[in-house]
Amino acid sequence: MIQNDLPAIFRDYNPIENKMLQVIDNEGHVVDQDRMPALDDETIIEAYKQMLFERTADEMAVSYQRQGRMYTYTPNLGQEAIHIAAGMNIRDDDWLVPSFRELGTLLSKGVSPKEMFLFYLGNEQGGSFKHLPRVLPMSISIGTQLHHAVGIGYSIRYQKKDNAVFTFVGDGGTSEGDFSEALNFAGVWKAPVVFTIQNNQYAISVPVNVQTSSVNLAVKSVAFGLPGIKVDGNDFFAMYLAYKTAAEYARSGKGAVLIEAFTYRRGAHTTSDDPSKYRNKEEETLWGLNDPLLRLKRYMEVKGVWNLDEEKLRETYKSQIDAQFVEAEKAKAYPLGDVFDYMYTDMPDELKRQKAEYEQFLSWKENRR
Amino acid sequence: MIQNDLPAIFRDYNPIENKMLQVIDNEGHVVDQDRMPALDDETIIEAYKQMLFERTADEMAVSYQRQGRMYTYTPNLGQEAIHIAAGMNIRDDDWLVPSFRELGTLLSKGVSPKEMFLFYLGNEQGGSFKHLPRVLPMSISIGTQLHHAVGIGYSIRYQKKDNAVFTFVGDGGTSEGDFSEALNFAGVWKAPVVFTIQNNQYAISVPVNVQTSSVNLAVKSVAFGLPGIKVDGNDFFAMYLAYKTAAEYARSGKGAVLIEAFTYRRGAHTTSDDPSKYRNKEEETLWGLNDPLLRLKRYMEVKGVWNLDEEKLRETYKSQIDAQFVEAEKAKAYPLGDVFDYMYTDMPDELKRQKAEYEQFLSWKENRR
Amino acid sequence: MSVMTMVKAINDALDIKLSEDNRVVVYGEDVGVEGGVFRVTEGLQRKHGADRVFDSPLAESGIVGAALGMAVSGLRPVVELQFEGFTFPAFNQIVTGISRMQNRSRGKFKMPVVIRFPYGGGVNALEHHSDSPEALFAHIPGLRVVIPSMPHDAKGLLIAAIESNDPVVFMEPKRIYRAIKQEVSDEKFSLPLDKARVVQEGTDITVVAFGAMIRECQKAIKMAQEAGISVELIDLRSIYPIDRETIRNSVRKTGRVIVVAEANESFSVGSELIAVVNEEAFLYLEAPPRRVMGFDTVVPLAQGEKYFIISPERIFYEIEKSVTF
Amino acid sequence: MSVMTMVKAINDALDIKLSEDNRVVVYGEDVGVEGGVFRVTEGLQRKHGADRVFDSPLAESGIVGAALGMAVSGLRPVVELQFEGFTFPAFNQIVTGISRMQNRSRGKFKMPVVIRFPYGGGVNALEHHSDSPEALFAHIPGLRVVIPSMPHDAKGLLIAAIESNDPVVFMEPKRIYRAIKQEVSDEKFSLPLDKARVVQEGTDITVVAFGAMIRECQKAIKMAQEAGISVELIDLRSIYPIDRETIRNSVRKTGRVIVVAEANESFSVGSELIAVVNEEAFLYLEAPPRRVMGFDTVVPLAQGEKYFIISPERIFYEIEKSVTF
Ligand SMILES: Cc1ncc(C[n+]2csc(CCOP(=O)(O)OP(=O)(O)O)c2C)c(N)n1
Ligand SMILES: Cc1ncc(C[n+]2csc(CCOP(=O)(O)OP(=O)(O)O)c2C)c(N)n1
Ligand SMILES: [Mg+2]
Ligand SMILES: [Mg+2]
Repeated sequence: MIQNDLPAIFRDYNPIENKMLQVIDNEGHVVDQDRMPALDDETIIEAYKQMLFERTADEMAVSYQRQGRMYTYTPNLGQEAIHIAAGMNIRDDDWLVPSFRELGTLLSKGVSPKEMFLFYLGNEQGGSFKHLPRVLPMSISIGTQLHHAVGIGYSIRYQKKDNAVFTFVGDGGTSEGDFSEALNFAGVWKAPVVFTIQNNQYAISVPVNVQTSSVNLAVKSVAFGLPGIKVDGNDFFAMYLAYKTAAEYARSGKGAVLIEAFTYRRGAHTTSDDPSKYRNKEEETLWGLNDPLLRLKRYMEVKGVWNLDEEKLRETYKSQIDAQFVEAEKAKAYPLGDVFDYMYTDMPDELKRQKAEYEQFLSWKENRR
Repeated sequence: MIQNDLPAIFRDYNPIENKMLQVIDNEGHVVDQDRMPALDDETIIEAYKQMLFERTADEMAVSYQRQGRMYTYTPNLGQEAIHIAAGMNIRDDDWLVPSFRELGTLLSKGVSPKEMFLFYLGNEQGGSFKHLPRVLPMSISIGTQLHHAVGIGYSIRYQKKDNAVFTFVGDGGTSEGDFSEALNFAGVWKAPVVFTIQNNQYAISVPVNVQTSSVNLAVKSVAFGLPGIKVDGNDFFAMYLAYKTAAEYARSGKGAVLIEAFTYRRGAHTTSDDPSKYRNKEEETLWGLNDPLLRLKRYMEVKGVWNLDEEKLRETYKSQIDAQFVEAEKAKAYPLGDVFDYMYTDMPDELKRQKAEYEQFLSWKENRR
Repeated sequence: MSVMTMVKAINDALDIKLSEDNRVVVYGEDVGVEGGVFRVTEGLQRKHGADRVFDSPLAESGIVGAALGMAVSGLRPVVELQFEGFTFPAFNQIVTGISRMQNRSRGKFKMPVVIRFPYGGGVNALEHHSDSPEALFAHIPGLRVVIPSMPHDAKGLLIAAIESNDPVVFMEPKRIYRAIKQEVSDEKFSLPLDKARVVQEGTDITVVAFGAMIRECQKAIKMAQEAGISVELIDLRSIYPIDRETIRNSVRKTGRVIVVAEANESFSVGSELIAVVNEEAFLYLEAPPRRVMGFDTVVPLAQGEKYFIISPERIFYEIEKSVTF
Repeated sequence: MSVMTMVKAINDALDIKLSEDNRVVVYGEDVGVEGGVFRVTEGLQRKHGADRVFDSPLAESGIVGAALGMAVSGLRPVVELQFEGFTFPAFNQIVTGISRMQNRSRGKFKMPVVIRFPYGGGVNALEHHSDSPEALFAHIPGLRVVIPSMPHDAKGLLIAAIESNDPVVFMEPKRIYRAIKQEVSDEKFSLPLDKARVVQEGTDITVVAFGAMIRECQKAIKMAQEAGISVELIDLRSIYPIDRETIRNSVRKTGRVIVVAEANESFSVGSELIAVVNEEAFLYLEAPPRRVMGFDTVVPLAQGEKYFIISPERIFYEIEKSVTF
């Protein structure tokens, strides 16, 4: 049942038919000129820069962790087109409800590398994104964030605003009950939510065909009466078009949209993970040819607008990012108050008592020395 | 993506197209002769009798409750075709994992009215169906039973048996995360489960269009790669065909099936509920014309095989059922041991202590008199 | 002043807050057209509109999870879960979301969410309709857990809960939803969310209880009075945090204490109160503090519930045992 | 005998049961090909086949719910939930299904289900990877809750858990997964599911602990010894039911007791143990029983965890306070 007032891409890429929206191919050639978003060259270059910045920050995070300077980290390698296309379509008055693998989107919305590093250095201050009132902290408990996005969507409708909520989940996350419940609520409430499934083919070691027998993930939208679309997640232009269309649809009050971004987690699940245990090199190599930065760069080369000195740019980014990491490392000590102060708006006496008793212990300890 | 090895009804009634399988119409005329199951007249009469027995028992349960002789009860009025069609297709070595509104299926599988009454008289012995090793107790926590059915399905495959599991959920229950998770697991594990959604249009007071925006409920199967079909739940023959086909499909190792049985809860949600608060008489009257017993009876009249003295039959059933109710009322007192004895296979000392302390209190109380 | 049942008092609190604060929304299963299966939200949808009082799909995790989103974006949701036994599908959203978002966001987001539900036994109900899971919520850091024992408190506590920026689990003893009537002010008023109430002063023993057990304790206290025992009765009202001061003052005075509650005994509010009493009044104790609680079993169906339910007689039995220890 | 870590001991227990009983199946997220994120199930799929050791979709409610179905139909599922913080999506299936099916069916169906998961702090982890939710499970009637503190016990208790017809929540202290090595028999052996163990005898004070805290307590006891204090250390092992006899005998002897556990303090295993001690040894108590536990806060991320974690020094501090009371 395809509604007639749906934007064309949702009609033309009905997920039941298992088609995938693509604008450029692996060589950077345009395969669907009609769908090419009207972006000027500068914007495209800016997009590439943001993707490169994300990739650089991500690689450095992995290496800080390897050096033992940071705790477990979740790499983003290969998923940058999704992140930046989203970031460029999220207005400042829109909402962002992340999962845990959208580094580029967060950076693009104003989160600093320092904050991210501080979080992965084990300090909640880093993950609170305090200066961004419409960005939620990352969500570790898989799928739970989708309901949060729907609730925000309800508020937006209730307050008669025209914003959209962007939220993310992985292919594995689609198996959680919360995924289906949230899409269902969004359908009934016509909540202005743009749901993205980052289908990076794996949930840790588990491939997507062990997650579900559905023909693709976008088709899950059918169960909840939402428009859905499968998009080449390594094709910046396809992702851009999908987000632009979806955001307009949501903002205009028509309701929620499900986007499956078909991509590949080129790195490990986290820095504690070893993908060689569950997948082979050929597969990794094959997907490498389809890398989102590579493809966007080739497009610019083909079009003749490529003018960046990538190595130099990377070096600049590296030193910026390293400076931020060093700042995060030097951040002031974690005070005892940070454990207690944010649990409640009005701290209960019980917590005051526990804190005071602990302080007594600390002073006993001090005196023993 | 319709697989080609699917039985014809699943291909011809693809839920995406929102068609509904029907064999007879409201007047009892056959509308699809090709699909009429090959049942001899006796079997059809037997089916009608079972439906009538269910209806009689159900009405009497409501009236016992009204008389204050029984606690809250959940009526089944209007859903009998589903229940008996299922019951007739569940083999003794198949499994039945009920929800809480399948009286006829339970009776058909060997549960006695006495057991049902004992349960609604507030005694767990009634709800345990002890003599039926493959029938689970009713499930009050909505949706949870679907996972249990899938787990049994896994066992069946693991043990290389050819049984099917029949399980039920309401239209409201499709909103619970467990519904989607269970269908998803069933899809991945190819579990031989026949899922029935009894879409009786309401979840207590909430109509189905507040539950979901999907075009129908059968279509939710698409999200999990299962075949699904919407069936006229008040048409005994359509339900029979659907169950026969689904059970064969499941038993042959092809996996799970989702059946939406489109019906109407003609009675109240429970005896504590007053439907006039949320729906109107016209609607109720309209659905009355579509009553499953009426339709099956008309079919038999049209065909000239109707030979029952319904009033007499009803009287016979009534006295049988009343005898069972009286037996249930007279069942022996509920011993203290029944509270403790079944919690664990090996009762922990902690429970022994609590029981002993309570017995001390009881003897103190006895002595005070 | 009007004579109100607890159902009416809660309805009144919701009505007042819906009227004065358009950030308040009320939703859950059957709360709109139907007015709730216990009629607690009766008339509210008609009065305040279907965007403020409404039915949700049947999914508790979604109900609670969406409330988090509403709360961060400027609303003050009050959600109803239909029975205590159906809070568990929402448990993950409560534990990993609602209770932690203030801390996770370092206070950037407040959590003005109230999660209401009826709980407790004594109504001849089906399985999952007679439980008392307060300890499960009280163990979760970041939540407040409140239980009223009478219409007046229900109104004042619920108004305070809706006005709190902390998430509040508001448990309603269904057994006394309509069984107790009381004069309650028609005006808006609120009660502190962390204060117990001394229901009755006494000198020989302290009885700590809450919810539907208060009434049962009062009956037991009559029996005790006849036996010449002077009982101090404390209505806890706030399960988390516990009002240590009120407990301390009472037990230091009486030297004896029993906790009366319907829940399964082990790892319960009874356990916690005994720990608190030991920490606050150890040297004053003249008899072992005792729990008078449900067994560690499923609450039996109607025919077996007589054993499980705490009778005034059993409370009196324990009072006497403690006093004669 | 082999020197084993706890990871190896658990793997060994699973391997033995998989080998001798083809009703046993092991599944969960990443337990198959990957062998578990902590490598606890490493090699088991290769050895026992993918229908006996396998990856499930990412849905904890489904994992646990399916186990109920498997158990009623003749299998003995051992499921892994990836971390304690991800047990909550399964909470409804545990509470309303697994823990109650024996009672609901009046014993027609047994519930030979083991739910294993790593828990606890001290590993510099992300949120939801450092919690200690044992009290939540121990309050649910119908479950057994077991926590080993060393490889030997892990093996013996897990074998007993798999052989039990009662559902067992088997919590594994991830902090000592590989930190403690011990000689463990390669043979099959099992330990009772309801018996505490006296780790070390002493006369001045009883310390009750379990899991990763045993090692910390042993360090504290060294400090106490130097201060001339004789400590009796009890490893609870079974959180539900609690072995009252061992606790009673010890506290009646020492007259003093502290409970050491990582969990949030309120409504915890500490509370329960204090209640038990009051019931079992009230007249023998010479100092108030104390809880040495986590704050009622979220476990902080790595930089703040130093405050939350129970150090040997803090245990010693409380031992000394109690002994000098
Ligand atoms: C509720 C829950 N269960 C389990 C986990 C542990 N876990 C963390 S990431 C992950 C896999 C997620 O896969 P996917 O959803 O595909 O996202 P990806 O990691 O590929 O981005 C798992 C199982 C979790 N964080 N939350
Ligand atoms: C998890 C859960 N939530 C809420 C309830 C309360 N409840 C009992 S029946 C019901 C409505 C069920 O509607 P539906 O699934 O359509 O089944 P029907 O009653 O129509 O047969 C509700 C909300 C419950 N039993 N379980
Ligand atoms: Mg993935
Ligand atoms: Mg219904």
